[in-house]
Amino acid sequence: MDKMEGSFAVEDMQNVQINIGAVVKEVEEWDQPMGPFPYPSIATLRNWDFKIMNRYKVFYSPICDRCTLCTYGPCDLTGNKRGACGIDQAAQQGRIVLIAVLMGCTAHAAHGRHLYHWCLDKFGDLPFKMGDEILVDAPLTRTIAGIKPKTLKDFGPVLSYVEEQVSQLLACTHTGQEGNYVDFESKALHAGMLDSLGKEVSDLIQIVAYDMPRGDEDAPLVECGMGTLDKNKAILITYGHNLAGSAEAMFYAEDNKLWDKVDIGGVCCTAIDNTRICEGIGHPDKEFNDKYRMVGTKAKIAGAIGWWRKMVRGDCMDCIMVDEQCVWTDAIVDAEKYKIPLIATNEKIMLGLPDRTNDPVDEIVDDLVNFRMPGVVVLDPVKAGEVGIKTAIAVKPKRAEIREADPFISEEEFKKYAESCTYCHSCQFVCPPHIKIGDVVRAAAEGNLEPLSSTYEICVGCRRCEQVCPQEIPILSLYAYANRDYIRNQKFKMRAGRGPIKDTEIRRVGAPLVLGTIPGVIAIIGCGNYPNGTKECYDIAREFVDRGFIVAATGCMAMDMSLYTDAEGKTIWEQFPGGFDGRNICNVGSCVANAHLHGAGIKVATIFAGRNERANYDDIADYILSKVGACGVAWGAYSQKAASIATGFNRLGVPAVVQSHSVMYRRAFLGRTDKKEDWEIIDARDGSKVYCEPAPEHMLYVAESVEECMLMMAKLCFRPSDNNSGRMIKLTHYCDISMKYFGCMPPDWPIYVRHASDLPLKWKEDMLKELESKYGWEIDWKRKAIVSGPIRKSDVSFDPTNIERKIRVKK
Amino acid sequence: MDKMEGSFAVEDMQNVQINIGAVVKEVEEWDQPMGPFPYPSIATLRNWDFKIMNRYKVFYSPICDRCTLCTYGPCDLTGNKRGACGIDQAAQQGRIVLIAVLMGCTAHAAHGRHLYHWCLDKFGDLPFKMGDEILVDAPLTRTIAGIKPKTLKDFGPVLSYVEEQVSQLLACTHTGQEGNYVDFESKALHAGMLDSLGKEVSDLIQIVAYDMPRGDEDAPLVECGMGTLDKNKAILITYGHNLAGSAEAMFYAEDNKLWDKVDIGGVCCTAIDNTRICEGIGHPDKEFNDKYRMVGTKAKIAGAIGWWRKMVRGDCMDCIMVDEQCVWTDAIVDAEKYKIPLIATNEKIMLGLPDRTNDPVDEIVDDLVNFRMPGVVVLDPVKAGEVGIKTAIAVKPKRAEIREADPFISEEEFKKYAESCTYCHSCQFVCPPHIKIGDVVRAAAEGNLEPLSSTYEICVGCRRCEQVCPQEIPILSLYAYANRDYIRNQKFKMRAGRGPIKDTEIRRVGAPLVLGTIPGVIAIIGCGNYPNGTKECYDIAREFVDRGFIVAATGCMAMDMSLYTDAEGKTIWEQFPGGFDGRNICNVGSCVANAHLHGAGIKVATIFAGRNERANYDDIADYILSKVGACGVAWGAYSQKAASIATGFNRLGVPAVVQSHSVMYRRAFLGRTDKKEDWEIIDARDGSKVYCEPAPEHMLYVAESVEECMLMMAKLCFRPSDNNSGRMIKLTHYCDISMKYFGCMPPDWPIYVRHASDLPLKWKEDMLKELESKYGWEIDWKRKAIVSGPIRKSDVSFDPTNIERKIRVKK
Amino acid sequence: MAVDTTKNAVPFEMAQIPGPEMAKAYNTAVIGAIIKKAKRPLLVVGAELFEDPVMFDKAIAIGKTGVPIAATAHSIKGFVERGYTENVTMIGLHPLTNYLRFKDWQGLDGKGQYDVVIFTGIFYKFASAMFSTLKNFNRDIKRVSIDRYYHVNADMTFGNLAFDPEKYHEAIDEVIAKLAA
Amino acid sequence: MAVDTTKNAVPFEMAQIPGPEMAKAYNTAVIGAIIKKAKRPLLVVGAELFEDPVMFDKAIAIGKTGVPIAATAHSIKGFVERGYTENVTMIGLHPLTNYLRFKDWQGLDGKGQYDVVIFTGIFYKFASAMFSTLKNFNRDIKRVSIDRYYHVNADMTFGNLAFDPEKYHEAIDEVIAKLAA
Repeated sequence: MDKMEGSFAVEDMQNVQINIGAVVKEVEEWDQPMGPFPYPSIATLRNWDFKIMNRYKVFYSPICDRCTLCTYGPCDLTGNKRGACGIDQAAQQGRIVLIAVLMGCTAHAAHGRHLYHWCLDKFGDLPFKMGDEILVDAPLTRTIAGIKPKTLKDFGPVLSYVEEQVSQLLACTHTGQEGNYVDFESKALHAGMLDSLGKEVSDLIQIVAYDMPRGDEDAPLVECGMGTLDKNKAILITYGHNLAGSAEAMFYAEDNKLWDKVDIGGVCCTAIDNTRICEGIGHPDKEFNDKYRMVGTKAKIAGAIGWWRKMVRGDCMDCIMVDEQCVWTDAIVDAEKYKIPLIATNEKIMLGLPDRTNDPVDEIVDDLVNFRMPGVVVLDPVKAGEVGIKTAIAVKPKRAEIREADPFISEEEFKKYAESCTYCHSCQFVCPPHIKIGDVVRAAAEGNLEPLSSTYEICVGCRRCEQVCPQEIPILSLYAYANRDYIRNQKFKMRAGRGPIKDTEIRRVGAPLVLGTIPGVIAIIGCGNYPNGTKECYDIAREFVDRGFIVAATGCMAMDMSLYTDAEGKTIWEQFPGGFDGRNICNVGSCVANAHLHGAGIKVATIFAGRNERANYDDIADYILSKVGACGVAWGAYSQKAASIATGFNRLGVPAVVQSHSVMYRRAFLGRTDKKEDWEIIDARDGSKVYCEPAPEHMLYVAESVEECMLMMAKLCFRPSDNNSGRMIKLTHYCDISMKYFGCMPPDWPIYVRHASDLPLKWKEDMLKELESKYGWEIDWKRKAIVSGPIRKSDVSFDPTNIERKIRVKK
Repeated sequence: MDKMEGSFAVEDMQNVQINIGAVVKEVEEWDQPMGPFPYPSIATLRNWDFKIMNRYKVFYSPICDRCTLCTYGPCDLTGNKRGACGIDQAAQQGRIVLIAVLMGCTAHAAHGRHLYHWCLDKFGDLPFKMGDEILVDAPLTRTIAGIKPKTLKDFGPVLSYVEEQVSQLLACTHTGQEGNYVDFESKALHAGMLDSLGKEVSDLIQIVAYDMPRGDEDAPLVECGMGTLDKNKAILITYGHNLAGSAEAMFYAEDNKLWDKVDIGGVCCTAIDNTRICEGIGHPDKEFNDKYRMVGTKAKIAGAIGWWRKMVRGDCMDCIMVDEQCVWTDAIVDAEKYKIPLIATNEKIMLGLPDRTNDPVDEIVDDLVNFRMPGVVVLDPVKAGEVGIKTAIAVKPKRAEIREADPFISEEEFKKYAESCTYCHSCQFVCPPHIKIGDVVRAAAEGNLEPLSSTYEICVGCRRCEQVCPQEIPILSLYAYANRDYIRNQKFKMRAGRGPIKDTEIRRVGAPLVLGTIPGVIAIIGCGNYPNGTKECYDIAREFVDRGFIVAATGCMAMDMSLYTDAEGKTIWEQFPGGFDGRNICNVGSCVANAHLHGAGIKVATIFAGRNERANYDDIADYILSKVGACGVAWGAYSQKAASIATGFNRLGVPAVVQSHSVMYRRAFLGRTDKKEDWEIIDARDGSKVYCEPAPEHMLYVAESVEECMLMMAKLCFRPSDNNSGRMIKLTHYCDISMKYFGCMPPDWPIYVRHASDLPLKWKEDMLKELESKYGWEIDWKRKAIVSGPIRKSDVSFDPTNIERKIRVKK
Repeated sequence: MAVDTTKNAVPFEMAQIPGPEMAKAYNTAVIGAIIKKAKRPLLVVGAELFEDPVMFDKAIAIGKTGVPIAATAHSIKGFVERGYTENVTMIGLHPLTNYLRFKDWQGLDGKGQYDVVIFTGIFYKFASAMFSTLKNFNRDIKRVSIDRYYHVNADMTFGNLAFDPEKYHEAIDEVIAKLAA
Repeated sequence: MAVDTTKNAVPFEMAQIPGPEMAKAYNTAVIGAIIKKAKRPLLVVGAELFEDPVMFDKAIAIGKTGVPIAATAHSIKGFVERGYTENVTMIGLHPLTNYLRFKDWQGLDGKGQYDVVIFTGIFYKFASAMFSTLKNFNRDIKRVSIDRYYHVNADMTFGNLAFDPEKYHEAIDEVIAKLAA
């Protein structure tokens, strides 16, 4: 449906004005009939959710055994007890999961809603065009809402839909509403899907409004790292996820030719989005386009959220603009302590600061520069941008005058603090990545700074150690002192976020992906935290891109993996091309951009396989689950957004692997290979039921070590649709990773063997022997063929599905 | 603004259809100009919130010292520690409060949204008319949205606004968003306001669609109590808050003349709403109107939520329909155990049951009646209603055949269980109202059932005692056994919910309320739980209605107070008339109907004082805070909805008193009378600042005993606008309640004295003496006048406000 | 022999487990000594005293040792009836705690903030929450419970004596003796 | 003299306070006895063994007493390198716990569900959460930690020995001795 809005007068009606809500014309460009489930409600896709959960058991690890949500509480739910409202432990965990997923979902959707209002204010309604190479241009919107947006305003009803559903879902967490964990999880899956939709809308709006790259595999390489911030200039740090204010700061710097006086460094996703501005196919507003072409490349990526407190202690900023999401809430405490004026630019984060939105810029700047208040709220992005730049430039000399403004400690202080450690281990008791802080500090006292250097990246800057230290040692400041040179030299290149996957790329990789000859898509999403997430992001990416997988990154992990280079000094972005293809690594964009990875899955179904995506979510998800070997990883995700992201991937049939501390999310989806009946799949050709190998085996999996993570990801790329060559390639990587890191073959490799040609060439002989001797399979040694043994036989035309209505010939 | 929707064809445009979004005409009926704040966003009313919080300090009682919301956690926030994200204990408590208020807000708004869709489906769009006596017909909608709805569809954008804001607010609870408790509370106040709006919309929609009473002080008296359910018929219990399915069951019974075979009893707010159906001024659909006139009086009110498990054990039902909100989640466990088929009729509560919405009625009934499944989901209200009635009637004889279906235990079982008690006190350790269960059971074993009777109403049926009993004594079943006769005879009358307050009533009480000669409005809202909430609801109501206050009740407390009679056997509803006036008690309706109490406050400002309410929230709230002596009480509220309700009252300037266990809400707003500067109020006449007495002293207050509650409510009705006569009346009640229950005068009575004519006549002499001797005031004994001493002097034309823009003459 | 008030130190309402910092149970000698050496102690009593009226007399005995009493809810009535209102102030527990949490409050007598507060006879959940407020927001005040329950959010408390009224009364008497000594 | 493994029984990560039911710390004799008398014990070891490789040898020593070993993460490598794979199975801790929580699982050897699981060398938070899963959803299995941390969600655990490796090793040796006896 194609919509336009406007208004016209009607002569005969007095005192009447007609607002045209929507001019609806039958659209020639989209001949897809409406699918079964436009704008699905809570119960609409429940059957699909139940299919997922029948196979992938809902697994809970309660972090708190009590419920404290209503006034009957606290109720002890340990074991099989029920709360006063009747809720049991499983349902309570599901309820907490639903709340968390909704928190994540609204973080994204509310971000999109803010951009929607702001971009319409700033630019007016703009045509929604993704360029000639992206005709399937809003895959989640099409699949879920059943509409094909033509202008930015068309996303309005999509956001309203998300908001209405969120309200319905949050209501369900009220005491005395939903009471069964399976329905809580179905609702969480619904919220996860809404999250993916909200992300897509958010990113598409900003791509169009700010002319960001539209699927550009050659998006520019931009500067990344604390060392890229030029301390000869004033440094304005823009921190958060919503570029509105930050972009205005950039435009102000550009308009007033201030780039020689100020550096703008981004932290967290705002960093990524800053560096995407005006690098696309051209903005519809020609003046805007001419003025700001490639302005994004002038912004620097200061770093991921895990580095925030390191930047503060590393004296990397003169002024802070915060927007929304993922902003450590003690930023204002540090801002005050170190005399770094802070400007809050979004209603979501106001930190108790005075709202100065309606005051003149210069008055605000004057108050900030003279430290009359540690920070202000300025909700108008244009004004905030100007205040930010002016304050940064004006405060820099003032800060230099004041010793306390410099968070670096002196050598004497360093020694004094290090020596004051009593080795009480209070710090180590609370350190998330379990750094042996006592030993590290003791070494420092003895003049050995190496431990402070080698654990610097591992430290997540949570500040728990400092808080519990009875000697009040500013441990993060010890770290900053010992890593001064590293901070100064942390200069790397990262590829700017490219945006959606192009239709042409999908055409190229569709068949190899479904058949398995490209062994999988590795989606690296979210943030990389402890233990050792930063470095391990790089290790994971490198492992899989080297092996010919398609590797796609978004968000903080894309930044984190930029901090490492090969022998030639090249970052991973310089080592490999940026396409959506095997042996490529692409940076899709900020966290909201990871919707394009959902989109890529949908596009395989629609572009390669010719499925109708329109309002046809479960069919598409079923296709992806059965045929698209993709696996997400969030190697150190900390937030509720990560919960909603993973849940959104799961509903679409994409499994995800997360790190140990992700047990805090409480819920996983794990398969049971000992239950044959769980793995029954329908053959869409005739409706017959086939017991399949568990491919993929799990939907949401916590790995204990990066080695286990890599092995599991390789395994979770198996799909029933793999042809023999594809399965052989996947098995090769699976076994190879196991040999490399585990020293042995994985014990379950035989269950993935359907035919001798599935076997990796290099182990084929040995494997056949083992299948015969250890597993009792019948082998025809003459033909090197398997006669009997596999769970199912290899069948190239097997058309796996989990949805009855996909059966083509009814039995 | 007046809106209509439709569509027409345009000849010259091929293949085009124009949908008219909104035909906007200037509306003659509403000449109010648009106020300053239509559809306020998060930051819009922040200044007002800060004014409230500067006077009424945000007070937290953490129930859990830890945060477990992100993967850095658990973080210990005890004392002055911060979490890994930087959050401190106060902000974390504010965050939990915001989440709770949003849970409550969405419970109401999502209810309204469901009714909106359903009523438009069932009835089509209907004119929104509240009758001739209610011209200010949607006061919260007008005040917040700035619109004047003309049809049900006009509430669509209002709901969308609530949903958009909810999404923004929930996003703020994400880790790394808002970080200051004051802003969390400002957001919670915003959510509380949205809650009030959602409630208004919900109730107005159902009033119009189901033709409920529109401000009818003579609304019918309906039957209330477990004993009203006729055990000679099949008993269908409809349980929850949303009448959609339940109403259809009633219509089905009416259409098929089945009332002699089935009794429909409601639990919780659905009970109240059932009994309001078709008792209004007439439904616009004449056929519907003729058919179902007064059908509401045929439904029975089984009881409040606190009675649910007592009803189950009391064998009060053959079939259960649950809808949404406040439905104990183990209802399905009991349903299965006691063979009571359960039909879930709303997406919000599906309990893991099979969705049978698309199956034929008779197949569903057959499965239920033969206990093939304990329950089903039927989301079509019409079908659900038919299934409910048919199942109840058909299952009744089947249930009679099966012994286990009867939850009553036998005399032998009773004795055996009672005697098995080892007096270990495990039960008493977990009993919310601290019933000495061990003693009660021991007495029962000795043949004395009196303790089981006298504590029956106090028991909240939480079932904790049974769960921890090592002897597995079914304590609730002992209660049911011992109270068989009481259950059978629990038959009372309650007044059906009357809906909004009429303009004429406001005209009558406006002046006396503002001047204080009607000493206040006592709003009894929510549910009455432990300790001893049920009986104390009645005590509170009775105390204040006897004293000439306006008493208004909604929700479960209205039901609970119906369970007591005076010496003549009359319930409170039969003792007093149902108007909104002194010495009246009105039942406004179900929980969503308590929006009409906000509405009454707004209407005093607009009808009596002539203020413009349109998009003018803070002005109206300021008026109410300064001039309308009203106080809410939720004497045993358990839910997040109660949190949002109270918060919504608070933002509008109405204080509330809650019970001890409401400390679980974690947050209160408490004034400090030792801080003179907190009580500075502007005189709108000239902008001068006046130190006032603390009136009202608190905004949200936890009382330890019902005696304290009553004293505090009397005190919280003081307002700066009281004239001498009004202040004297209020002081009389305040001191009188104190003498009655505390045995002495309240120590702070002097701070409310501005002039000798403020003094209660009966103590005037003594009080003057005490003011002189104890407080050092100067008294002119000849004139019996106060010369000096009071905080401020009495001034009849004082025009108190807290908002600068209300100053009429700038100094 | 002294009553052992340190036993059964688990929260009276089982699920009241706030976090890492939880009260320790002490015997009457230690608790008595802490109150005795307080510069500005305040005894806070609630409406549960009506359920065990002898406790009014014991509270009065404590009052007579010089410890001022805040009578919350309507408990003032019990003192009025016994003719003891010397150093007893009627005040709600909620506003009282609100005053206590601010360092600048000058006390019921205007002479300064308190250093030790002693709770007894207050509805368990309410008292526990008020202790939590002080535990988190004003750590200068020592929180002592001499109620019959283990009070998790106190600094110092008895274990649960709720099911042995005699022993509980005896324990209180020991505290009084210590104060009076 | 036996190592006192009951001291310092507070959660290793301070804020891990799940609720009313928390582990008790036991000495090595009791823990050894519980494992020894188990019908179907399972030792679960994780990747932290690589940080203290001697623990592989001790795990093998336990394995040799007949207790089968689940090697989670990539810890199997340590066993392979030491040539001991007799009764060691490579499996992720997450799927292992998922199997353990179902009463109908037949074990790694197909012979039936386990009755005692013993954790060591697993990232604290992960192990704690998996104990929580079993604590809440399969209470038939006894949860024993012989790791160097107090494990709040276990049934039986050591107190914190994390900062005294020698004492910890000694404690493990005592458990082994008890098993081998």
